[in-house]
Amino acid sequence: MTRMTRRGALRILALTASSGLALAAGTATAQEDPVTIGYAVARTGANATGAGITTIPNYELWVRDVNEAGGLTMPDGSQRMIEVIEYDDRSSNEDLVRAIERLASQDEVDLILPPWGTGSNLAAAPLFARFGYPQLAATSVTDMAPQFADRWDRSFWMLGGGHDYASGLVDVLKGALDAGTINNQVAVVSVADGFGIDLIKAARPAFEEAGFELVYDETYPLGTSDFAAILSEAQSSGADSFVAFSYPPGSFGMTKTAQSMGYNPAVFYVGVGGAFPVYPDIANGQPDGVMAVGGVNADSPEIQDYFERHTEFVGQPPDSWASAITYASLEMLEQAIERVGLDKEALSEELASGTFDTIIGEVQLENNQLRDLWWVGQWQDGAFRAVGPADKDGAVAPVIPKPDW
Amino acid sequence: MTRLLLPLAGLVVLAALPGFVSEYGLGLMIGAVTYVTLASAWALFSGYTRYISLATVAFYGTGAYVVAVLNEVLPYPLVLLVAALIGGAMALVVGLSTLRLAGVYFVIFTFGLSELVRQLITWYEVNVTGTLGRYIFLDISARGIYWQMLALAAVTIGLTAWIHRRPLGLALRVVGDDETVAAHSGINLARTKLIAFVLSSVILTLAGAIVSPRWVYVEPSIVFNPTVSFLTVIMALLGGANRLVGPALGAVPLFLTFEWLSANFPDTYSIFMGLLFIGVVFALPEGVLAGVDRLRARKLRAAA
Amino acid sequence: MTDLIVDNARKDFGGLRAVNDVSFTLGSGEIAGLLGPNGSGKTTLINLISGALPPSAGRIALGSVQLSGRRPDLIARAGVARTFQLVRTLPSLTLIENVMITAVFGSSSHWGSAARRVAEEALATVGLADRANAAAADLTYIDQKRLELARAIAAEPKVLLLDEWLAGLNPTELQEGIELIRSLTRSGISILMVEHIMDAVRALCPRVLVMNSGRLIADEATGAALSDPAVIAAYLGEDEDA
Amino acid sequence: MLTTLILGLVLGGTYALLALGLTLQYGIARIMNLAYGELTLIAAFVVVAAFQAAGIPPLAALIAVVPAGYALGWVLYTVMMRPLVARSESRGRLEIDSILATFGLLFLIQGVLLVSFGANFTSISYLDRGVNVFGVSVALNRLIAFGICVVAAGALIWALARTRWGLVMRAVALTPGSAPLVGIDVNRVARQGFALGTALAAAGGVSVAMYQTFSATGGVVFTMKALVIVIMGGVGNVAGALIAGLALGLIETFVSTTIDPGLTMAATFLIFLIVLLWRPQGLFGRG
Repeated sequence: MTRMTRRGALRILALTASSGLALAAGTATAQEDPVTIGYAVARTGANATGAGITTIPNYELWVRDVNEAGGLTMPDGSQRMIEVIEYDDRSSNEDLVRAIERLASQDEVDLILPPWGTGSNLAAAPLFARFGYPQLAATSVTDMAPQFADRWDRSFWMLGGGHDYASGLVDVLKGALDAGTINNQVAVVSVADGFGIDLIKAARPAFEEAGFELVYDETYPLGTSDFAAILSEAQSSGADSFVAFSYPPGSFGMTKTAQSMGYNPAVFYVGVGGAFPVYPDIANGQPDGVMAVGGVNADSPEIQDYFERHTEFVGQPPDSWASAITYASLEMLEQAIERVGLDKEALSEELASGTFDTIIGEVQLENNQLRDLWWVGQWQDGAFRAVGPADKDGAVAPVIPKPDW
Repeated sequence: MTRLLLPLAGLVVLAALPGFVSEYGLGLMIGAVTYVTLASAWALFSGYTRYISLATVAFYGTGAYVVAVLNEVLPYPLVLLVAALIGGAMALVVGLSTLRLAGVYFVIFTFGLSELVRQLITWYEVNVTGTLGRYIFLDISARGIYWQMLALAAVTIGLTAWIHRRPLGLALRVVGDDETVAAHSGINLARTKLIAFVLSSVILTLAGAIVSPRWVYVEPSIVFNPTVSFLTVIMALLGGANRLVGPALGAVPLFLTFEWLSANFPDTYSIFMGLLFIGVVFALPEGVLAGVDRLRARKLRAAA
Repeated sequence: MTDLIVDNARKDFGGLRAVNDVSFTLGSGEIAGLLGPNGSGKTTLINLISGALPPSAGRIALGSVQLSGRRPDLIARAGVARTFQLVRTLPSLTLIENVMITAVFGSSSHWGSAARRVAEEALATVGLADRANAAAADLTYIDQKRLELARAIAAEPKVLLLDEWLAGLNPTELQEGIELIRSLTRSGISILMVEHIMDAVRALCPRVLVMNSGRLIADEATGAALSDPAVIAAYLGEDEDA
Repeated sequence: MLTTLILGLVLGGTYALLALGLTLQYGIARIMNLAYGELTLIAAFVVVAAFQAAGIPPLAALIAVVPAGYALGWVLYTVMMRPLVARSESRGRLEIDSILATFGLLFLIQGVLLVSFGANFTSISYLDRGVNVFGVSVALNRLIAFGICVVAAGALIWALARTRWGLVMRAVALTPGSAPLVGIDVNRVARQGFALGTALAAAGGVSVAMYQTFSATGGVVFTMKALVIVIMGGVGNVAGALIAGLALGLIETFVSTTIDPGLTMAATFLIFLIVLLWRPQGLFGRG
């Protein structure tokens, strides 16, 4: 489907739905213009995989959900349909910058949704600031979020920093170490990319402080497709815990290689991709015990309902990390609009100070950041469940050692 | 005199345009002028010598990365100077080691050069500095970037025109036709190719440095985007790489076409680019300008 | 003063010795033929002198200037110009540009109008003056040969190496060509010409060097050489059309 | 150390298989094919699709994919490369033209793959249980991939060295100019060489599909490695490509385990550069 036909279809949808509504609610609403929402996300290039799993499906799902319910509710109670304008940033920051300029100054959209990824969100941040749009960066992991929130006061950072995830993991492993289920040796590999480096930098001191010893600590380049050498080194290192701060191709590749080698450490942790819905397939139907970044409260009815809607709309369940956060950020936007309307300044203030009811529970931002997040999850009984922070409502106890493949 | 006046007047008009367009219009103009610069700088070396370089982004990305590393340490003009020096030094090393070889080895080497540079920078950052991902918080407006890039484009085309009328230009054309004849006519092959390659690379590096403040966040995997190299080649070839304004004439329409495609047919973008490449090689091996010339010549002959 | 001195020049290709310790001296303003059957090493010797190939051993010099071991462009600048067995013109350049390059990059390093003048004179010498701005790609074979010679002349060389420059010409063109070369010797250029056309050698060269299997087997007056039994034996070993 | 050796050899097997096809295309058909890795990927995606949709095991798919690769190569040469060969007077011109044309082909195939299979990383689980080789656990699919390489390379080396067909191939590779003098149809031989090279690319794709994770945009890496191996082994030199391919696999694994996994590409390039500067004709000379 091309963008043109999708836009056309949405417009038709908007018209029919709002005329149906007019019958029920009276006369004024039928005349309302739709709210235009634009976004530039990677359809092609290196970021397309991540955007295709986490960002685009949730944007489309949310737009459908809102329009099916009659549109966005305005403070005066009227409803306006959403019309979407979408561009491909081709995974290039130059194209992204231009696309946002186009959305803001050419298409003059009412709201802009952020792109996928840490780097893209940073490239977009000055433009959101210049044009005054609030930016709900739901797929951006950065330890510098507090500084960015200061610099651009309408930017909101929803996914924590590398430091959070690293210390969250160390906390979980520390529990196992104290319980005597694992030794104090850890083999860790990290992808040579902003994400991997942030995590490993934070993890090294955290591990040491908790009494662990990093017996194997290597970085591998983005694009590595063969992990046999790395995993055999990790296996012979004697560590009970294997930790990979990896991206999806690496997470998948290492899982498969570990299975074929019969490498069964007590803790097997992978980075991004471990919480993807395809992971159980990648792991040959044996994902149980594998830990990864993220997690959801799998027992919460709101999350279960969200998973069902997502599966029905997209054809597969969402990933269990940033997808729910992305959807929740859109719910925040929706509720903020209902309270203060489309004025960008009022909207930003409401997002910063208000309390919102979302699929991940009640949300209130602290200093423009979402801090109430899951740092570690684990596959248990075929579902990816949050295990850390252990004191957060909905956390389950980690299974260590991991059952053999 | 008019030969100089017309381009100057055009330049003034182009420089004044940002006052009359939207932000997006300005963004488009920055993109177009950037590719004009890249394609022209590429052609400065590859157009005449026919040594096809697939490494544009190795230099372009290096320029951006230098700014990312130094933007908080040095004043901006000095950062640009350092970027130019680093780009030149890199070109010198690459040129000295590969330009003595047959053209095909040069192509293969440049084919992987940006990937190599990306890995080396990544490795260095990971193992030595321990930071990956850098920020560019420079207070340079989109207009400022546009004017700088426009100036660089003008300098590039002007430099090409000047070189064309100097012994170096003649030497480059001879090298492109027949290196053996060139050598036996007294042309120092290595030096001729090296000078042109370094000049071209310095401009490519500067282009990356100038445009980088628009990206804010820079990471090796972001700045070394191979598509930039490929687009540059196809733009220069389409217009005619051995003509002065050929690369510019190829760059502007292609850039706008790709912009339109990415907005409307993001999925088929790469198919279109491939077909265009093949089409140019088969139908217009010397570029559109030469094709127009041929057509005109045929008409003249038919008329006579 | 500017004799071309070849002293025990040798070239090995793997196990094959293509030029085997060849020595001779070509005096200033002298013209000599370089004869020998195919594969006897004539073109290789030309390549050694012009620097296309580095000699494996021996020394080549122009007067006091050492040539052997230097790059071809430096040898060209020292005053050695050459043509090629298979004619090589530059198709994307005009005639005048084709010729100008040696004036610009050769020993005299002209530029601008000076280079143009030298090139125009050279084109006039070979009879191509009226087509100076045509594209070289459109020339006939004989005109390409002329152009190549003009390029060599415009270098204002001390030594000119001609590799079968007269081959492939018809009788009229051959006569013109012989006159052309003769006019060059009058201007004081030393010429070493590889040639199979014996009439031309007799007409132009008082002296010939004869090679066989990489060796110089004769270096004598043309009349004597053509009746030298060793030379005849070398040629008879070849096919008729050699 | 033994682990490094075995893993390196197995990885090198796939590299060698990829390089064999490229060296045939460049050595015999004189086409520098930058879309080579994409041809490999077509085969890999087809194998994965067949496995996922119809449960056809990759080894069975091999029987269909390799001849299909030959046919595709035949068509590509006839439609696309032959006109370029016909119009180019010099080898240099053909090289540049073929580089640019196949560069376009690269994008074309990549685009088609993206549209048909998406941008996701793809992999399948097929025979990935470990097998003990001299005390080192190696996945069975890797061993099979290595086996495919050994069989294909062995057959090719034998055919080139011992058959009349091989003699003709070698004659064209060495002296394309004089081959017609002895009654060889250079065009036909070049087309065969190109098609055979594509068939080998397809075989390489099958072995990639069996044990690697790949995506539609990853073909360039295969091309790059194959190119380096071809230059190392000597253009058109089949035995050279085999040895150089295995050597590159060993070197990469060695660098990855003992120096730094982040420097494998740099090591590849360093070797490439050293070979170019030291022996441009390749370590083992032209085929």
